[in-house]
Amino acid sequence: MSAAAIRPEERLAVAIARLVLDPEAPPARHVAIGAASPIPAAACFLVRALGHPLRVSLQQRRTANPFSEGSRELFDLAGQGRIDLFFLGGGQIDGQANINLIGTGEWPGREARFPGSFGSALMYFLTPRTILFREEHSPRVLVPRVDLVSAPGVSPPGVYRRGTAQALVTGRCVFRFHPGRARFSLLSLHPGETVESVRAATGFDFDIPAHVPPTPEPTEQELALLRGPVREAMLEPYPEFCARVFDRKSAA
Amino acid sequence: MSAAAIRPEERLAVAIARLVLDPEAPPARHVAIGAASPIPAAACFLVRALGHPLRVSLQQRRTANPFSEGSRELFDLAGQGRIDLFFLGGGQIDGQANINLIGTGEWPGREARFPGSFGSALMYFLTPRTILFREEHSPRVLVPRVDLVSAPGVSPPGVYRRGTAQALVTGRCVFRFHPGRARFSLLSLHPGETVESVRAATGFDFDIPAHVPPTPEPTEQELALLRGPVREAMLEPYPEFCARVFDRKSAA
Amino acid sequence: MTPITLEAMAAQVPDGALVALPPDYSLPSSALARALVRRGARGLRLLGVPILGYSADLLIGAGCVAEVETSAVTLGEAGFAPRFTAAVRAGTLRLRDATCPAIHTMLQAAEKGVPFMPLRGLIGSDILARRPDWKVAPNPFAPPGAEDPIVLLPALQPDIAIFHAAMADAEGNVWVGRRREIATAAHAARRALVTVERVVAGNLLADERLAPGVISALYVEAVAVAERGAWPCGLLDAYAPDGAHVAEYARLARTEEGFREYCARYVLAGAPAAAAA
Amino acid sequence: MTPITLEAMAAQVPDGALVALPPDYSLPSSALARALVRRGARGLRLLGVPILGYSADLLIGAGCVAEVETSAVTLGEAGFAPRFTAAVRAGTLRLRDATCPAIHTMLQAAEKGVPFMPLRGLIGSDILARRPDWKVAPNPFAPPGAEDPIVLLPALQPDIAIFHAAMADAEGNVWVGRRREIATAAHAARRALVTVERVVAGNLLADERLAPGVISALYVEAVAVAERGAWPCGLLDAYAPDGAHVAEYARLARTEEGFREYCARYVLAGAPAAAAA
Repeated sequence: MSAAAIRPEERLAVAIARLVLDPEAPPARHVAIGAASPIPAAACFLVRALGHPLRVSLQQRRTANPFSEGSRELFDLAGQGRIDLFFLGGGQIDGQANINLIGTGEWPGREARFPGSFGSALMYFLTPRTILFREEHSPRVLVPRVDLVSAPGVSPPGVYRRGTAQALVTGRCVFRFHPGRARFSLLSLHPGETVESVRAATGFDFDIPAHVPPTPEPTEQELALLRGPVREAMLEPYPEFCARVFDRKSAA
Repeated sequence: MSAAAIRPEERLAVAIARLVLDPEAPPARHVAIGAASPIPAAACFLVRALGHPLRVSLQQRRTANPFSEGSRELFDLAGQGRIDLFFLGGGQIDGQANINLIGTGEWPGREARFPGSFGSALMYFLTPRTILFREEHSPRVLVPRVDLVSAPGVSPPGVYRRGTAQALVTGRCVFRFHPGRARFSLLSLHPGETVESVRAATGFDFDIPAHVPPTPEPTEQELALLRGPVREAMLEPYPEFCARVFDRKSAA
Repeated sequence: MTPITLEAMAAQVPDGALVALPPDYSLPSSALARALVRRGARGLRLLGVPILGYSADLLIGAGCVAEVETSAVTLGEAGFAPRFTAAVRAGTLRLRDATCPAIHTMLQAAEKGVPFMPLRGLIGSDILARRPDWKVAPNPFAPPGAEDPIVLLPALQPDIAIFHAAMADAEGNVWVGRRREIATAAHAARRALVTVERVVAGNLLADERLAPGVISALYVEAVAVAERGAWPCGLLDAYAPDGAHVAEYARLARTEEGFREYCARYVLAGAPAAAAA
Repeated sequence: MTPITLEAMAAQVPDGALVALPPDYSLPSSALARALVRRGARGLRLLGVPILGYSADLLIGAGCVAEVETSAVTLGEAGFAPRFTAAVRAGTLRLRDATCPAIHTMLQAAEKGVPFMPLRGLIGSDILARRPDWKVAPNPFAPPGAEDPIVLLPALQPDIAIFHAAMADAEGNVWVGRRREIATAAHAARRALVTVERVVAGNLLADERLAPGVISALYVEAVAVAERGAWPCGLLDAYAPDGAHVAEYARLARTEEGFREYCARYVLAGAPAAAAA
């Protein structure tokens, strides 16, 4: 198995898994994952496969859905403090980690309308850690200032908030978020990227450390787990993804 | 079937049924009845047997319980305005229709402690009609002023309230309640009672019309229904009562 | 409760009604949505519980909808909801953007008969900024000196909740299983109109195994039988979503003309043959 | 999740804990209450969800309880709860009188992670007058000029929810059927300790028929098998209440001496023979 055979999705899953396991972040015992997030799901299954206890609740799973109180249970769990980590994306994400799932142009999205904010306006506040994830890394998505705020990246003192973004993972790099100064810093570069290429593709300003390492390559063990037990766990909830990334279709 | 054979419980059930059907009261389409209220239940089953559409929900019924949201559903239903009529009792009831299910003497009942207020402090406010029912009619129960208020009989203007007591049914008589002046008036006397005997047994002051009729006797039809379909409907939820009043035990 | 026909049920939804609809993964009555298109409903106000999908996009495309309150409209794997997106850009739809837990909360307030309930989050979002009907107030239980602003959401009572249940019984009780948000919508709404796969004998509330997934007939105004009535969405473990059909819808509905073609083929002709496949 | 023993579970309930208990008609773990008496628990604060019965009276009589918050304590057809009544009159019990929907509301606030929720009613009652922790505030959604005072109840998070479920699965999911107030208590509490009739294979949440009655293992700290663990109370349709036994308890517990006799016979000796009958 050569590094050339590593698919971008595998690399992203491994990068996210390492963020999940970041010993400096609050502990992650329970992660909830939306229906449209196969790469974060693969990352969390990888964390489990690596032997770390992590409860992974997949929302909107048609069979073996972990919830029995309907779709409000996810938000109630977050309210109770029983969800440690959540993933959010955004049609736009800005340098203060504001996310926009509403649309561009004037409200309610007269230029381009996105589907809507889903539960982001609660989850981003009540989850101790949020990992922002968006594969497309372009000035169109990573903007200086989102046109509309579904959920703010930071909140003023006095506003009840349990956590913020931990990081932003894109198809080009990993940014770490610093809530104190409400700015991202470049944490690592995916293969083929440079500080300059990332800067050119990013609409917002961000901090650049003196040395920016490459995003660590998946290890042989991680790849074997991804292509073994993780793929098996992904097959039922994310059949399209497995067919595309793992060349594997469900028997059903 | 002679009038002599009429049991007091049957007379009370019929008296309550007539109050349920009172055309001057707000319509009763759905009545909820507590576990300890077999006579009000018999009254409501009688109303149904007389051909009036009335949904009767028995709380805490072990089988075929009408609720699927647990014990909060009753109160939610009341909040939604989906319960038209409820029955309440009281360790003490006073002349302003205040009820006391807490105890006597100083709070929390240092003289005598009753079980507690259950849901009365919500139901009495949110149900358009409440029929108060207490078989024991004595100065001990019907007091000038309850020692402790589980739920007030009337509320000041501006306090959200959908209804009050319609009437108070006891083993001696029926009182009608007048929320405007927060007083009971004597509506009818059960056999053997006089205005004087009721006055002597009642701790609170009440209005006495010029003519107080006897509580109407159950009709032959009402008795036949009580002893037929009503008894059958009562058998499962109130076996003890059926054994005592109808000399009928469940086969189970 | 005697079942009525789908068309009779559609006739019970007046123009302008505030109608609560579940998302594609939670027992939507696609059959009744199609019947509403056939009846030519107008001015409906849709409430997503908490998001909307195929049914809403169909109703919007057919001109049945004046207003949408929702946390999202999406066709899931098939992507954005094309008629919704087009209507927003055209400015022909009044929109109230929300967030999922806010809709659950507003319905729970109506379910409990309280005028409002608080919710965390939201402060600093453009969702809140665009909702003059929502308030921010200091948490009255905050420690002295702390301001602790919190959002207060008013109770929201839909005129009608519409959904598709796995079964109804002779009493009019319906079974929705673990989709309890649908039960909350039914409790909160003035009345519920329910399509079902089938009607079973007996009383579902008398079966302790089934009772937890039941919505009592207390809340149900009418039941209509619509076999595969969620299609092209799925129904619990009874049938899977028809992803190919939703993708076909998404493709056709990209244009007004394609949408009309879709409706002619799958909606106006009545129950489509594919639905019974 | 590997089941633990009843006695090990009782050891997980620290003295002084705020313990949510269901009433006699709603899956009480009488077995764990007896184990707590045997372990000599002290200073427990009991919360009735929303009322209390046999288990609470037993724990009060055995001196395990410092405080009770409830809407009632009753033995149902067997009458008043004798040890509770005696303790109140003796003044040895701190009591917080409530009303059923207030307890549901406070637990739902904790379930949702909001600091408070409003409730109608209560104004003018001595329940409210004795609850300095409850507030009255103007309804912020009232029409201008209207005062509309409404009660605000703080979220209430029990340390432990204790109940008896019909079954657990290998994952630690437990099935309580339609008794959803127990689910709310489990969601609201920091942790749930659950006795069960039996453990079944597989995953209850994977069965669409059973899932609606499940409390997820997410909320469950430990499971212990206790056959007929609700006895002398009933368990859904599995077994009926043992009214004769409750009446015997009510009769004996009228006196301190009789209560000690009851405990010697039915509690301290471990699982009574009658429980397996």
